[in-house]
Amino acid sequence: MIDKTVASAADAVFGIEDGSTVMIGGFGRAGQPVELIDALIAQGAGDLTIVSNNAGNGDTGLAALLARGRVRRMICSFPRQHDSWVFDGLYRAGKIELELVPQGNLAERIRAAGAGIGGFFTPTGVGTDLAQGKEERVIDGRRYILEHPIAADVALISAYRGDRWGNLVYRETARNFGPVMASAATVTVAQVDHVVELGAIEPESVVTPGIFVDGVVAVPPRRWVDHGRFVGGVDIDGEPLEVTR
Amino acid sequence: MIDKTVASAADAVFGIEDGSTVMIGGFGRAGQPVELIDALIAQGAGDLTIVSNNAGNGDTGLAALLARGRVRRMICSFPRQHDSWVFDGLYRAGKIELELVPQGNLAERIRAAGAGIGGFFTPTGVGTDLAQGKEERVIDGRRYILEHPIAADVALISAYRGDRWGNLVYRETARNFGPVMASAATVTVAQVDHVVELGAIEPESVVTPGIFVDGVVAVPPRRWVDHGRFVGGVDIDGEPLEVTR
Amino acid sequence: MTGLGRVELAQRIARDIPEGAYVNLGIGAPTLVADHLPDGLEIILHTENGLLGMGRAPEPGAVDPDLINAGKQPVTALPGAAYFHHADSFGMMRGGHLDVCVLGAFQVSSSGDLANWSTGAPGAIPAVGGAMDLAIGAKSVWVMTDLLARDGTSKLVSECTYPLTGVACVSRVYTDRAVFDVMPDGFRVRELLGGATVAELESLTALTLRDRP
Amino acid sequence: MTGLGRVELAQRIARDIPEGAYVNLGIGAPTLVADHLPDGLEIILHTENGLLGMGRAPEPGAVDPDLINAGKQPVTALPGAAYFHHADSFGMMRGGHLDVCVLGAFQVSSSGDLANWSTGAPGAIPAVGGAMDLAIGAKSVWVMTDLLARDGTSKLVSECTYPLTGVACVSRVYTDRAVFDVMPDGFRVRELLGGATVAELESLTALTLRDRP
Repeated sequence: MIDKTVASAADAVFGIEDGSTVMIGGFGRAGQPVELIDALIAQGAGDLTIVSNNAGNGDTGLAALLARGRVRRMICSFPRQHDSWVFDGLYRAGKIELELVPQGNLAERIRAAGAGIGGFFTPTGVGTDLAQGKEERVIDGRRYILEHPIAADVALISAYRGDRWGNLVYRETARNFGPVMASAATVTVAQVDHVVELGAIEPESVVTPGIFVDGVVAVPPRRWVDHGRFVGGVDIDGEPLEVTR
Repeated sequence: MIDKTVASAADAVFGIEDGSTVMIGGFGRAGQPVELIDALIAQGAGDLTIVSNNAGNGDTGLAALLARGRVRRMICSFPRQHDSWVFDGLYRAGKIELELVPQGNLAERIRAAGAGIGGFFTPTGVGTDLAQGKEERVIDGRRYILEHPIAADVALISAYRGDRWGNLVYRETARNFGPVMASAATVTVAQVDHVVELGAIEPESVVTPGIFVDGVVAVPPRRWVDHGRFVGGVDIDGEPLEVTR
Repeated sequence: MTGLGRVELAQRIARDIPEGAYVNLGIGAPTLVADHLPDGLEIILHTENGLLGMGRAPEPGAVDPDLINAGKQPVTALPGAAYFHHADSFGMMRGGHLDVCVLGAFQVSSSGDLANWSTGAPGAIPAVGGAMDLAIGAKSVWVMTDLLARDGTSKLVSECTYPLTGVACVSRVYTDRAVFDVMPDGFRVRELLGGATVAELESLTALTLRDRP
Repeated sequence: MTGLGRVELAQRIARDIPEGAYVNLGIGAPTLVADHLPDGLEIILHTENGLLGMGRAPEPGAVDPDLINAGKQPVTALPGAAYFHHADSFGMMRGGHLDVCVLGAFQVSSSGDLANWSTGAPGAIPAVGGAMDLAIGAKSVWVMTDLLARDGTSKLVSECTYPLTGVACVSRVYTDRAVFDVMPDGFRVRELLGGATVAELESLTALTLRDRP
């Protein structure tokens, strides 16, 4: 029997090595696999390259990983958010490298890695500073630059439901980078709100087929807080969230 | 109010002009938009370039369009099937041009057109006759060839359910080329088994968002026959299909 | 002459969006346009983080942490909405499927170049997000901005001095003083707002402006 | 020496597929492997036309026209199955996510080149389908074939004379007489079948074969 469920987030991130490239799903807080990141922090791997749209919010999740000095390099599109003070400090102090990639090129480069594409011509970024050093070509009268795939050793993502074959569905805009990251990493681990029976996810509605997923970890019901302050919200079953602090 | 539903297949194909490039969904008979093709035959446009995985089955659908001499050029991956005698005859008689594309490159080239990618490096076909004349490049030690997008004036596809915004879901392996073709054509028309109320398709499960769709036509319940012979099957509601001939 | 306020400008832009349009409102000020779309018209909003059919902000008690817009603010989804992943979402943009996107700007050049992602200031944290994808992605790229920056300089320029977001991509600029079309030979005044005159605009921008046809 | 029959060969191949493997069986003879996978082991079958978790052929009364395999034969879907579109399906292949694919062959060269899509005969209708994608797409590309073509010539060759499907892509060849691994220095006999000897195989193929280690 195939069983990709993993007992704990700690077990799921056990094998991540120093120097790894780790993709972390999420757009802001939506879809950020906080429990897996916490487990990675506890696990201790360092000298990491992190691929994620943002560079952490507040002092938790990815920001906490950054604060521990575990990250050598960030590949992301938007590290500057109102609550990204951890990254800001490291960057200004010269303690972290940054590869800035337009968001759509980031998503497409990750998809390319997952789909075996060696490179692609994109119109995004043409004529800008972010095209410096990149090959440019005019195709059918339009200017494009050549971008290359971004692959990873590990992807840590967050989904809504998963089964023991690793099939995943997401919830609303928390889907974001999860599906492409799952396809682009040697090992993909998904934290999910619910592990369900095989067959409970409608085959027509599977978003990430299990072929892309190596581990599925159930995590406790989520809370939505901002710097420790409850900012509203309902949980995945529609119940109001409790104030946690 | 946005209403993309169209009263008839004839109305849906009304504007197709001589010389157009028309994508036709389907893999074999699954997902082939037979009623739209019939309407195209009746409509009369000729000198067409057809993009479709196969080159018609039996004497109906795409095969009937070919038989009428309406197609100048086929772009497909697999024109040779046991029941593709119409294409066979035209090809051997030199009456139709063929661009043969490996199936995955075909799908990816169509996707590229829909996603604004100017070209991409693929490992499929490297070192084969189908790579002749194509740019080759070694990237990270692997050989790739450069492929370019395939766009169309019109895509004719078949889906299961559609709503008035053009959102579509498909059924099983009849999904095949529908979603990528919908994205790659100036005008996309989908025939559907059922038009449903807006909101009846779960937003998490939409496969083709309405942004890619211009017309939705309801067609009568389908039959599954092979050269006029009933070969089994159930309809979309699980009822046994009647013998139609 | 008194310029239009942000809300009035958002209302003005909203009037130019036809029913059935697929529209992305970026982040920041342009998102105000959503609140002024005409009632009863169906206009479908796209947000880069994977949603078509975005609705208004939720009631305070109904905030859903998984349902946000590009600015990471809570939103809702309309009946007929669809979710998709990031590669699909940006494929929609890059593939030219959006009818309109509305963006902010530091500068717009007379050839339609846009600068809106970086002031190039040393020490600033660079961040681009979806700006470059949006700039090249929609059929019509509109800019919503004050005509003048806080230091009084014109945001309409002959050539951008800030780092570019996209080249020759802007087709129209909605400012507090006037609406401009970007034509092959430069800016053309489309509509005067708040009592401005073409002469005043030329004085403020130091540009030669074509007037309405 | 008597070669294995098709069914026995399919059984032999099926024994080498481990539980949990993602496997594509192409079209034609390799699809027989599906019928001989060990009961009780979960092996997930991929079909290029958009399905993971393909099951066996349906009962005659339960044929579903929308649910077919790459050979356009009716199939079923298992609990845990997933449907996806063609670009995603071939992304799975090209991206190296399939563990094994099993293909037929006209010829396999000692460097692992595969020829299985065209005999190059004048007047034949060219058709490639997913053959080239599969050839380069799986972690392990296995070939299932008779050792000899109908005209008695060897399908194992030093260099393919038929048009190539893929270059240096085959890792193992299951024939009716023996199983061969494709090594950096050519074919190595992995297992003799049906009473064959290495000397006989060398005679039939006109190749120098490395024996089992």
